[in-house]
Amino acid sequence: MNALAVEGVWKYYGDYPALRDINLTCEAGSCLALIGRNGAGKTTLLRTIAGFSRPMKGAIKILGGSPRETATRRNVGFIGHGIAVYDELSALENLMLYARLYGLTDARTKALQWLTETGLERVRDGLVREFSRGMRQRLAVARAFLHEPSLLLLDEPFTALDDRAIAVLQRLLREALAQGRTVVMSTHQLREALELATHVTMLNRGQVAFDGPCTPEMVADPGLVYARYGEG
Amino acid sequence: MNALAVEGVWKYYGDYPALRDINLTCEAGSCLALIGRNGAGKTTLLRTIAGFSRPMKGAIKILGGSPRETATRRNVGFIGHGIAVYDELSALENLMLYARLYGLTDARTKALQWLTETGLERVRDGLVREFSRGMRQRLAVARAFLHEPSLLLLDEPFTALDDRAIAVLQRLLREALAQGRTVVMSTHQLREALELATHVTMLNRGQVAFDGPCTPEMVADPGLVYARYGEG
Amino acid sequence: MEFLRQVLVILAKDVRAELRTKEAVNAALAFAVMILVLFSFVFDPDEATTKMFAGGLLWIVFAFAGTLVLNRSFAREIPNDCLDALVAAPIPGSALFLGKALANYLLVAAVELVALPVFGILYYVRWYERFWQVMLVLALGTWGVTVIGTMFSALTVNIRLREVMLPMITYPMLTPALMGAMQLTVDLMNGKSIAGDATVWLKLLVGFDILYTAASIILVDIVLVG
Amino acid sequence: MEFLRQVLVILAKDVRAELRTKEAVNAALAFAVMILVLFSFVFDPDEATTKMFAGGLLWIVFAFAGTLVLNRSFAREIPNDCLDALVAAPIPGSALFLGKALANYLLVAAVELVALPVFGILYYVRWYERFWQVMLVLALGTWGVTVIGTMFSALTVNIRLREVMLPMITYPMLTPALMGAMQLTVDLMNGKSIAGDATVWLKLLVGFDILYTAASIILVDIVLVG
Amino acid sequence: MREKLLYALGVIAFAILARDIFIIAGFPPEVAQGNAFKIIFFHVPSWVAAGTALTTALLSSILFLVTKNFKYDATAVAATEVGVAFLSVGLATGILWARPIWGVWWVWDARLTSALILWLMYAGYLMLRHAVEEPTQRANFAAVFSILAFIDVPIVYFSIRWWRTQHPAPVFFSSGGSFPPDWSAVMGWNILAMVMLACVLVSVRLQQEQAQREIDSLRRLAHAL
Ligand code: HEM
Ligand SMILES: Nc1ncnc2c1ncn2[C@@H]1O[C@H](COP(=O)(O)OP(=O)(O)OP(=O)(O)O)[C@@H](O)[C@H]1O
Ligand SMILES: Nc1ncnc2c1ncn2[C@@H]1O[C@H](COP(=O)(O)OP(=O)(O)OP(=O)(O)O)[C@@H](O)[C@H]1O
Ligand SMILES: [Mg+2]
Ligand SMILES: [Mg+2]
Repeated sequence: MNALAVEGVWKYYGDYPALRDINLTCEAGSCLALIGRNGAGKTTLLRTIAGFSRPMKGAIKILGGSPRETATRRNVGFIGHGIAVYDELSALENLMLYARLYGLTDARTKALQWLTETGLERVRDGLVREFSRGMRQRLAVARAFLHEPSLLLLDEPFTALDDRAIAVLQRLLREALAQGRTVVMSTHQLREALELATHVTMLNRGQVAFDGPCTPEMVADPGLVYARYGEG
Repeated sequence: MNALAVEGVWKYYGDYPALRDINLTCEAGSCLALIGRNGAGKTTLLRTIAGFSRPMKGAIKILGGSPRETATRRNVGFIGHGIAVYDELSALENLMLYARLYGLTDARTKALQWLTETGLERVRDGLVREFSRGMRQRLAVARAFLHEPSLLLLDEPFTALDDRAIAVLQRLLREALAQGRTVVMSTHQLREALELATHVTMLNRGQVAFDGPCTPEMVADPGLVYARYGEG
Repeated sequence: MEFLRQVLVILAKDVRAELRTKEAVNAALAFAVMILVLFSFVFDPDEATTKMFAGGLLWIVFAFAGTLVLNRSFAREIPNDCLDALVAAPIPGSALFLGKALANYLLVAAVELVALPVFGILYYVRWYERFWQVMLVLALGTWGVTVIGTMFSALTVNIRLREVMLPMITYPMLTPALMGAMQLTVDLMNGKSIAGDATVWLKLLVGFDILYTAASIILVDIVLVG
Repeated sequence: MEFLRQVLVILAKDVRAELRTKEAVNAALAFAVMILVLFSFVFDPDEATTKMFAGGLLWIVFAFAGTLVLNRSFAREIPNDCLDALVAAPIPGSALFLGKALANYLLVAAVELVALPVFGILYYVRWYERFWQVMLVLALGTWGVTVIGTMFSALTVNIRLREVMLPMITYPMLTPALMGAMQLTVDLMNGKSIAGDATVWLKLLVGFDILYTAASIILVDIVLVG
Repeated sequence: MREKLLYALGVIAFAILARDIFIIAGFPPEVAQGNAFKIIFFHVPSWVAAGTALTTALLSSILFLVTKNFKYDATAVAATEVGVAFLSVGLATGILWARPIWGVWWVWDARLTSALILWLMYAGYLMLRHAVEEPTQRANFAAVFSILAFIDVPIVYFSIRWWRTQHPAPVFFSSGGSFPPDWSAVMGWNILAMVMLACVLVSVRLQQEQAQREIDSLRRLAHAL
């Protein structure tokens, strides 16, 4: 069974087709790098997969279920452009809140564990309002991993992270993949992403322009896919 | 005369010293890459230089004047974490608004010119609310360059930009430097930044940990400064 | 059980975020006093006629203070896209809705309970004479205001038209509940018990609350995921 | 000249941004109409006593509805850190302030002008009999509300509890202006011209406007850049 | 040295107040109001003290904006806090008096209402300070607000002259006064004592504020190391 299957998905904003007949599949344990120029439709696709908006046509299956089923949602972790943590709560409170929402039994332990993983244990009682941009992004990472989802949907997860935090995130992703969990991420930091990716999908104006395994060639020259399959 | 001089600047958030005795100078025509781990104080420093908050101690001189003088402000361009454009206005309206605020005589021409430079002419009448993240960042770049400032303060300007937009921004910066304008930028995308930088300053917990010219060594291995002068 | 726990988690989060600073209550109190002062310029609270509608006045104050709280309810989720995370979490929309509605209820009720004695002193109203009946009307009326306010706060948070739609729909829809509450309160504060004709208003209020609560719980899932 | 141009740029931007969504204006309007309707149920608008305070009521409604518009004035600059760009632009704080104040003035005045006929109908008030005098009072009173509201919107834009703090500190300071406007309006709507004793109130209103406009223009730079 | 002086002033103020209480207790009950009228000997002085404190606050706020010296910011807070305290006393004594005389706790006349608004406004000042974290910003905002708020002070003072009020007409500084001279003397002493008390309180708060500032900067230094 595929961890993720996107079947003929169309999505319009008003008249503008942001996604045009997208077909994708991801096996469990694979890492899909979703690339494409600004405005290609990466964010739209990820948000549609996560179930924040319904596709106009087509269907999305996550672990065999629809994105909006409770069972599915429990198994999905999402990082979007916004970091989805509360400015008025501390880092620890934020994580504990989400742990409780996901019904984890040991909310506090889990929260502390992920604060340590992401290097935020020093500021765990600091309000998020006082965090720098990178610290916020780290917290968003912690939030997405907290409930150990089997599908991770990450929209530009490396943004604002320093080299060390990028290394940590890469390690976390590698561990997740090794455990058979699935990762779909969009990014413009190709170098960091292609190191992990098993598959690459390139969108171009809402259409799939390239879809295939990630080859060593691509890792060596991250610009390759754009050069070869981009609009030029 | 230095384009920018930061003299013994301290800045506290409550008890926490976000900047400790920062000393910096930039000659006209140089490009300073401000690097440092998450929470090092890059954003704080840039905002203090831009005059959004006053330093607790120390002084800042921009082109010989204080940051809050009108003459100085006319010569400074800033890109922050927020993009500082209005969601409810179109790209063109936003740029024209800023052109008028800066008293440019040919607001519309200038605005159109910069939309073309940043590859947004196709969506010039689209509301910013409908833009993808990268398109917003492009617009922020256009906004900052619009009035041809002689000092550019850029906080992670490469964020969310695709490879082509990064190339454009690099070209724009190179042109600006060639015209004798000065650039100070913070970033975690060291590769992109170091290609341009003439100087590198590394902050570590609010202190200057390294300050020197950008050597070919560094460009070849962007991790070098961290490895050599970082806390380990 | 699970459902209840989820409701409580949301409730606790909202109340905590709001009360992070204790000044919220102080500010609400000062605010209520200020409105009462403003009204005193309009009608002379000394006069007997004022007593006839002081109860109505009270509900206007509540509606206004309530709007302040309710406007923030889902708007609070906007800045960092927190709503996404809530919608993505494995909890039913109804739990989210009830949690938020209850949090709003607590906050609005707190403001009201503080404002009530102040109102009594400044407008010479013996509101405590029929204490439990007043509390009943307060509880019912406030729930009506809260449930509608919360629902529309949710309805309009996604679409850009947030603050357009919210008031345009909410306020007219609130009118029956507010009317009922006003009529009852005026009667109670003029020493009449809820009896006879007045029970119609009470029934209206109860019916309103039940109807809109049920409708909201059923519809909220559609509202939250476009 | 340059200054005037800058004021106009800000003014145009704010009005345009607001009219794209009509968030605040619609809210204000709906709120104003709801309160007027509710009140018309509470007291009998036929009665002579009602006429005595209808003018005062009107100003309460204006003040509340105005707050909804004013609340958004500087808050609009928050989402994308737009305030940074305005503060960084080479325009004086006073131009920014005046531009925003004028934009708010237009919006609030628009809401009031729509609410006024509604009020007239619901309360059987012949507000149009002394049309120009009513307009004068409206213009002066609204400017008072706007200038203070805008100033405090700037003051509270970055602080916690903005929504609660703003009305809390605005209304007390507004009271003299509101009082004056209320008195004059009540008189006018009861068929009395502004003459004799009433000119004192007019003077109060004018003095208030001038005083606070001047104070705000002098002080706003400190508020915006600290 | 300064502290000793302060304590001395405080003790003197209390001594005067104690003496006056003793004297006032000896005054015969007034014809119309009975013993209740005696509260005026505390009512009026507390308003005078509040006015003094708030004027100090205004002046130090202006000085702060001009000099950007945080010493003046500290003075402004201290004075406002004390001012609010005396405003509260003024309101409380007024209410206590009103109850037996008018039969109700509160009436809506210009004097009482404007005094209540004044109180709300300065309470707002204190809350505004709490809500702003950045010290420079806090001081700036507070100073601006203080200047805008002070405009209400003269309105309170003149309200009984401008409008017909239930509140008793002015007795002092006006021609229609009918206060016996020995009562006036006692009143004068009481006013002096209250103002002295206000000064002492402001100084104490100011010292606290400065100590706090020093502790803060020490702590900051510790954090910076
Ligand atoms: C809460 C209620 C009250 C408030 C807020 C209040 C306020 C004030 C204020 C601000 C002053 C001093 C300003 C000035 O000297 O003009 C004052 C003075 C005075 N108050 Fe009150 N008052 C209240 C209640 C009363 C009551 C109930 C009475 C007596 C029935 C009273 C009698 C006086 C008198 C005789 C003065 C001295 C007037 C003068 O010499 O100017 N007050 N009050
Ligand atoms: N408003 C604030 N209140 C309190 N502390 C703050 C505030 N803003 C920033 N800080 C703290 O100041 C330090 C520096 O923050 P700053 O945003 O300058 O870091 P940065 O170098 O830009 O980091 P990043 O690379 O993550 O953007 C951080 O430790 C942060 O926690
Ligand atoms: N709310 C919206 N209304 C209208 N059009 C929209 C909206 N959101 C996105 N779009 C349009 O849909 C297209 C795809 O946007 P999307 O955000 O998915 O791009 P993206 O691939 O994530 O780009 P980026 O790399 O810049 O983040 C863009 O052309 C954008 O203008
Ligand atoms: Mg995107
Ligand atoms: Mg930063």
